[in-house]
Amino acid sequence: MRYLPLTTTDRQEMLAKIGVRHIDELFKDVPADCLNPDIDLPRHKTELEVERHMARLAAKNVAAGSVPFFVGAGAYRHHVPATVDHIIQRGEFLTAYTPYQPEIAQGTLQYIFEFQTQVAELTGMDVANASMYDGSTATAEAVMMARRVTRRKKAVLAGSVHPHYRAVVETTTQYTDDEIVVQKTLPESPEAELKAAIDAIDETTSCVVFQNPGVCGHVLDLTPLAEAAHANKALLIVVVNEVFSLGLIESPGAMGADIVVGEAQSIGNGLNFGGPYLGIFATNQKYVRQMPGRLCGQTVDAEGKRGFVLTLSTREQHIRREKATSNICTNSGLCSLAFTIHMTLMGEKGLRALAKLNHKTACDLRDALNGVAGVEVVNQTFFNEFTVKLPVNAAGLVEALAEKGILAGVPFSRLDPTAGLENYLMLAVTETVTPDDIAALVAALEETVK
Amino acid sequence: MRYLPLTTTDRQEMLAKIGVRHIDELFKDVPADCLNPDIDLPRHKTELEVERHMARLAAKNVAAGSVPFFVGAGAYRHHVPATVDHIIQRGEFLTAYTPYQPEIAQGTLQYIFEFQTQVAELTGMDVANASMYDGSTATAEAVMMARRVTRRKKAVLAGSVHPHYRAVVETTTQYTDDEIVVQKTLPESPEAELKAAIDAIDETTSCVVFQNPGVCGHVLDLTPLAEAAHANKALLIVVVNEVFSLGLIESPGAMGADIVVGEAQSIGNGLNFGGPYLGIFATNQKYVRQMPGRLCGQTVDAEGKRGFVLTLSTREQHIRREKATSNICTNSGLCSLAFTIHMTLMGEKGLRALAKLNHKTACDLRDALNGVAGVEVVNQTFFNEFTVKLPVNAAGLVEALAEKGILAGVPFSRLDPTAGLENYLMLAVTETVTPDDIAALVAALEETVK
Amino acid sequence: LAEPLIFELDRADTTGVDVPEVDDFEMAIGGLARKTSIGCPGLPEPDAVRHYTRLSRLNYGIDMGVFPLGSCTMKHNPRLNEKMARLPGFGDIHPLQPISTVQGALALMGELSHWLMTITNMPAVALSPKAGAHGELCGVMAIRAAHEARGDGRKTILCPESAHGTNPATAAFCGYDVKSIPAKSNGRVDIDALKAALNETVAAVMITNPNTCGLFETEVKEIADAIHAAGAYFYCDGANFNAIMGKACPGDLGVDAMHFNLHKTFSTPHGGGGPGSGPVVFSDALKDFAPMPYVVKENDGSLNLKEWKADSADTSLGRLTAFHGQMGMYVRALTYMLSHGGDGLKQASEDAVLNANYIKASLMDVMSLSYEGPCMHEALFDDRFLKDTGVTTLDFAKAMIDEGYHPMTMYFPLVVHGAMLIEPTETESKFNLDQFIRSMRGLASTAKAGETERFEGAPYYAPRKRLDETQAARQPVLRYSNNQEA
Amino acid sequence: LAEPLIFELDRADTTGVDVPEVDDFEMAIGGLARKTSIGCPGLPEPDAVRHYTRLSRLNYGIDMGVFPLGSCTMKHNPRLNEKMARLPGFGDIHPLQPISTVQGALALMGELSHWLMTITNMPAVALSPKAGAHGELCGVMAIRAAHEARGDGRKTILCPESAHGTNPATAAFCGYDVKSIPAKSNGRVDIDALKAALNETVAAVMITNPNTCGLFETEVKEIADAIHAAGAYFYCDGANFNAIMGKACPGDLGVDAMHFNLHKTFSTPHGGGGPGSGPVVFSDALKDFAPMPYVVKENDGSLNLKEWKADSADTSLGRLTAFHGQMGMYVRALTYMLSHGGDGLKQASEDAVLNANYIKASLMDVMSLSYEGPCMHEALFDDRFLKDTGVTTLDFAKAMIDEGYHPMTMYFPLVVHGAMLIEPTETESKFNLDQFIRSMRGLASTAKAGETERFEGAPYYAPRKRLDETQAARQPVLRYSNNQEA
Repeated sequence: MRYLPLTTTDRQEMLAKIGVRHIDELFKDVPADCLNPDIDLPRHKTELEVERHMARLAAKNVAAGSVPFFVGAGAYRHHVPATVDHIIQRGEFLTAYTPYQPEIAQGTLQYIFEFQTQVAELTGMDVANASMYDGSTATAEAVMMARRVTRRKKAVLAGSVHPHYRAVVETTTQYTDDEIVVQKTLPESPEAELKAAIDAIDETTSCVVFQNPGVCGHVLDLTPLAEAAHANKALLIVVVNEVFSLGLIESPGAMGADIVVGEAQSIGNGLNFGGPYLGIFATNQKYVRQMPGRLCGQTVDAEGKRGFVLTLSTREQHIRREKATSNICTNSGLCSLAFTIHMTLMGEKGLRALAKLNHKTACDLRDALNGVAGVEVVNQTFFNEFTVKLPVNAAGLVEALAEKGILAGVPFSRLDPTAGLENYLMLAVTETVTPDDIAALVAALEETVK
Repeated sequence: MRYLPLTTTDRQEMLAKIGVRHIDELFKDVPADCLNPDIDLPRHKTELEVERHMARLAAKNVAAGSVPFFVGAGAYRHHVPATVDHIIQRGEFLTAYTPYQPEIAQGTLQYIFEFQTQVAELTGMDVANASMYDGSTATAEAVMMARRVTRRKKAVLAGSVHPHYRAVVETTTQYTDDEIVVQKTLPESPEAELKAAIDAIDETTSCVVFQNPGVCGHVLDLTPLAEAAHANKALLIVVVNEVFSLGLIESPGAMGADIVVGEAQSIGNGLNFGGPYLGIFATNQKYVRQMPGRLCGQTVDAEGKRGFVLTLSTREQHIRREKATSNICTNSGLCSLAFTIHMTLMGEKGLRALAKLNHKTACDLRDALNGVAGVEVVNQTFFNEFTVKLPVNAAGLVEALAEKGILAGVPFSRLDPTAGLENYLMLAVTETVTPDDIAALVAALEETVK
Repeated sequence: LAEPLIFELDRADTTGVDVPEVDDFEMAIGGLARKTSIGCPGLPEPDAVRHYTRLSRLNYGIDMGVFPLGSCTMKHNPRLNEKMARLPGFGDIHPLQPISTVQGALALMGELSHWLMTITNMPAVALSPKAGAHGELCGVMAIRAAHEARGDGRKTILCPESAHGTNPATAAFCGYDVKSIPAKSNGRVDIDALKAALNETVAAVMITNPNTCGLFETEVKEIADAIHAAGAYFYCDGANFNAIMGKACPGDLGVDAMHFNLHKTFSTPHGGGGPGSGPVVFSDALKDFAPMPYVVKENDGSLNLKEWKADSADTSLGRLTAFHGQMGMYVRALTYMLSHGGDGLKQASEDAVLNANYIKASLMDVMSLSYEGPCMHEALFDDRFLKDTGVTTLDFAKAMIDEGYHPMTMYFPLVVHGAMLIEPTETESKFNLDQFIRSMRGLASTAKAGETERFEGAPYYAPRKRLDETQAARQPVLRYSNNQEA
Repeated sequence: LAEPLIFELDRADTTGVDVPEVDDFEMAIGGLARKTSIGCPGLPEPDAVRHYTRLSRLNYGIDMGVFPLGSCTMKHNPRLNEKMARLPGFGDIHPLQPISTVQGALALMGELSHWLMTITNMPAVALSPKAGAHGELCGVMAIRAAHEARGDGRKTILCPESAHGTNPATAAFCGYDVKSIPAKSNGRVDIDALKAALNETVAAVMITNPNTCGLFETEVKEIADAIHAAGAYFYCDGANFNAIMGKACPGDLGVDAMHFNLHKTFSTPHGGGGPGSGPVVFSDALKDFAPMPYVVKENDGSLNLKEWKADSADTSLGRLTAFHGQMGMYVRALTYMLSHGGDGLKQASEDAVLNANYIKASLMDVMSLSYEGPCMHEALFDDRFLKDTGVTTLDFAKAMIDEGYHPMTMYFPLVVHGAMLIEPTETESKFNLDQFIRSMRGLASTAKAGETERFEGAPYYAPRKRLDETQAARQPVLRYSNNQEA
């Protein structure tokens, strides 16, 4: 076995040193009738055989890059510079542990500090943590944090919030004190979604959660919502699950958000069939000690040199145990490294330019779809994704187009089959979508939508 | 431009510091009528655009791994562990220069020392250099070294030597004092090739060059050839261009070689359409100072710690200029690193096992081809490659099989169209060839060879 | 040389990416163009590569040396795993693509599930939890869902003193009171105390086995029987599963739910703090409460994902994450399992245990062993051997850095004083272990000889001297801002 | 800690690869099974990864900092190049596959050729030379072939004193006598001396332009005219082409042959000493003598390789390497060129020259500049400023290591005493240059202040102190053997 360095001789010598004759003497605490069970699993394989096996499985999937591709709804296929993947594979980053020994983990700690700063700047907030599992779990954590801050229980989840995120919030809080009010998604009436959220806020509300751009792609000014929340001493939680939008659209912080959470996979990370992804979590200074997750802070070493450490760990489970802020233990370290490298390559200048190109491509797609009979673009506003209403069931159409080698987007019913929105389809683009891709989609739609 | 850090402001400040107003003032030594010519080349492209362009070109080639593959004749498709490619891409190896500053190049120098040892051990020789461009240029250098050692001019190139190598030797020595005698390849008579080589040695011979396994795959005992050479005070140069064979077949050193050269691409390196490859060069201690190429030697630092440096550079052109041993300046550093990592993973045990598997697969292929009417395996001995005689032109057959998605081997006429050996085809296998691949080849041959 | 922060490089106006020029056009963003600045500098590619390459060189990883971090299983991370995870058919597929276009991905999830169920002898597995703690949450939620489905409102969970902090945190998160069970002098759960605490208000017992002292819970079957007899469930923290792969099945030991850490046991990289992956196996009693989504086989043989509750009778605990979990880690873990095979996994556990016992046997005369008898894959020492030397466990650990090693786990588990938990894993050779043992013996004798200087200021040979954690926490500086001094 | 050699790890009986078992079978190797041992240890993968990772950390590369190695153009190596070279359609194709299955590869070679010919304004290019020196060999062979085709037996090649050592070595290799041409006090070729030396025995003049003093040969066109008037050819060493991309075409300057170093000018990695790649462009006068193979377009539009002489009238100089040259480097170089575009290549040269002149302007008051006037992409200093300090050029260079830099090129070119040739390249930012300048100024003033300690023992902060090269050469130890002491 190529990963097991001990030889038979080594094992014998070591057993002798230990003073036992057989390895199973070291397992004598295992109940005898449970030791060495019969387990029916294949024997070890060569690297070549494993590669073949995995390649066969991989070949049964349609890689996004191999077809015209318009799938989004919370995960986006952006171009990631080759540099990013190169650096995150350096053994010093890849095979390091959580930086609990800061003297030999300054690499990890400094990039986390840079990451926290980048996320705070992007979202327009004071501070950010070292990352969360993903956008959906970050949203659930934000709701619970709002309860701790406000000492109120009722959280309003607007219709603009991704249905999967709503489901995760509901699941995660089902045994906590939180009460979750879920509002209806209205693909054609974003203003009504906003109004419903405003109307639901009262003096028992801990927070209102609004996604922007919304799940159907609408972009709204959330200032009125922030005002309504703050008037009731509730918090506004803004969800962003396409972080590229922050390069074009005003930041949630500037609109009055108290907590910004979201999915930052878009920057630096691939699609990976849904994970690992990168949750972000940002808030304002006054709430820092209620924030879940790891935090890196600046300090000095014994010689006065600047250095970084994990800090405020008194909030965390390994210190506080049952009194911890959250049970979260890990962050998405390597994904946040990919983010910070990609973001460092782009900078404000590159991100703004790419965000503009994304939006332009989406406008081109909208214009092209407006020419297809039966397809109605419902959005007045959007970033790089919008919703169309179809005369047919969207899921069936997507399946039909997949057979033609086009991945045409996400039917709303895939996110929530119970919403009665079967004829709505969300289409996303990024800088990777070409005019040829759009033309292929239009042609296929014209054939299929009759 | 993502690779150019200077901004317009930087440039202005720097010009001011220099004391000129325009960049072209720094180019004032260029004849005015030649400065800033019109050059019709496309403008810069984004990373995404470049990737698309290159991917389109790549897609016009048939990757070896995507089809049943039997092509060899000097380059072999072995499985290279993922670890190898990971490590050679570490910036400290990839972006380093030739280790002329040994204090900050011990990484490169130590692996070269390990490489030199591995090559010496494999070939059965005393010492090896830090690598050459490839097997063919190493062969030419060996011939010239034999002239320096023996002060004789006549080199005999046996029929077993790869025709491309013979061509490179002839080209390289056309303006030197060497006289090259090229012998005829006899696919069906390896013993006659050997005898012709022995017979050609006389007291004017500097060296006899023999490839083993020969270009047609035959494996011979070279002891009689060594004896004949040494009896005439000539050197025996053995060419090995499938280094995996050294895991199964007795080493050239043990058969009496004075110089062993060859192509070591097989270990650690991909096919790469022929380059970069890895020339090896090994000889015995007494000839060390006549050896071309870089050498790494062990020494100590000012504190007495072991360290490594490039040494014996008084043979080289940057010191000796027109009196240098060779005009060779570079070696194949990164390819030799890939070799040494792969070899370190295999070790004697792994290489022997893989070599055995290669030979077994070749025996399986031979057995399968023996069942195809019209196809005649001519080899009695071989390692992982042998020659078949066909009733038709081999080049045409290969082209026909390529259309069926099978890359069936190398027609001898591809190596030398003048040899009159159009009906001979060389087929190679490695551990990557499966029984299914062999069955597909047999089926296609049965259809095609009528 | 100190590496500056990216924000200190005066690069606000540059970028390291090229973007095609976009002419102005009529935007459809409702007049909400971003007016506030995005204070993120862009570094040209050469500078960015250097910055992160230099940062990386301030880190220590498994690739650099022995990383004997008890309870964390820092084993070799094969590069083949990384290569496979990057195949476009895995890395470049979207979680919401049509199911017909991701059949290979679902098949992979099915294969991984098969391996995990088989090696534990458990009938069900939930892949989607994103990390170990998330897996615990999943397991305890399933337990609560199971009780509630019976209308049983049990309110207490029992945990041993030696438990990982996440165990009580998770129990509390699910609305349970946490009650601590003491350990016996042999480092195991006090089964009498446990039995005494078990009653009809106890929902579950959370036990780590092998436990955090590196010991197998000898009486685990009796414990399981007692738990079940009380109508409670047995949650097993699988953080230490690396000791028993192929040697013992949790399913045979009476476990109802157990999470894996794919990044501990199955060689996916820790990545400096994630991403992890925490699948959970369930017993028959709990399997109907597993979270969605999961892979199901349709009648036509195709694979599908169950993403929503079928009806109101569906007892699934719900959705724990937006998509299907850590696919990238599934690929790596399955690659690892296929590489090892059933035989290799068993050998890995044996070697992990052998290595730990070898270290224990080689150090027990100079360090103070906490418990007698064979250990599993980690050896627990405490600080009695440092008594009166003036050297603390922390000092000792930092001195290990100067020897070229990552420190072992310190001050955990809490049940012994000044704990030092050493887990070599099976991927260390005897050569490496012998070197490590020599270093540790040298340090121990230096400490006993009163040469405290080597410890107090340690590490001496690291990118930084000891860092002031108190200052960091008292006045937190959590981000760069222009007006701070560098 | 010293990293042991793999041979010192006592691992002869292990392996880091898994191989399927092969039952015994009847072998067909004529009884020549290897009986002698293969003294190569096999390391299990975890140990192998660590060994090479640790070795890498003893190295300095461009990714770590400024690498101002004059005459070697150590510019940023983009990772995109590496990624493209690894596409299976490039990395996994065999040189002898049927031509119909490698049309994309031939098209790539055609595109690269187009870029190289266009940016030089030369009508032909040979891609196959494996490195710069191999390219020189190709160029000088073509020159000799051209003379011989006319029956002209010229026997002399002229080189300036400042030439790279490979120039005279190559000329001698092709059977020429080498005659050296002196330099003028302004660092250029003495054109009068050149003209005096030119006669009907001179086959060619080899000149590096920009030359190895970092200066453009102002009178290059007059030189070319004189060469051609004498019936000789003008070989230009293109090692310094990075200074003039898009700014001047060798074809316009009268050059007959010039090699590129793809690993200097076009960003393919140096890799610690290769592989390089040295394509050669030719003038009309020489193009019929170019080596094989080369890409030709068939009448049906498909691409083909000309691999053998068509007939006895074919004047090609022959085959220089077994296959088609350094395909892997072609991919990287073309990727780089497409990324930059014609505009970016020109900008790169301008920035390279700007950076060098900025260093020159910033250091000329504290170091001794060898020649007045603007330099091209590298600035040449000599050791006059160190006179009477007791510090040598070598000491100064080694002290740069302690400042975090790779030393510049030393003692080359030979035309000045104690040469220090500094080439920053265009991929250094002003920020980096300013830091570098501060360091260099600090070192210069320290040297002048007589603080020799900082220099004599330098480097202090490197993996090794200064190494004894004399011992290495006197009793060469070129390989490990069991009986040597470690």
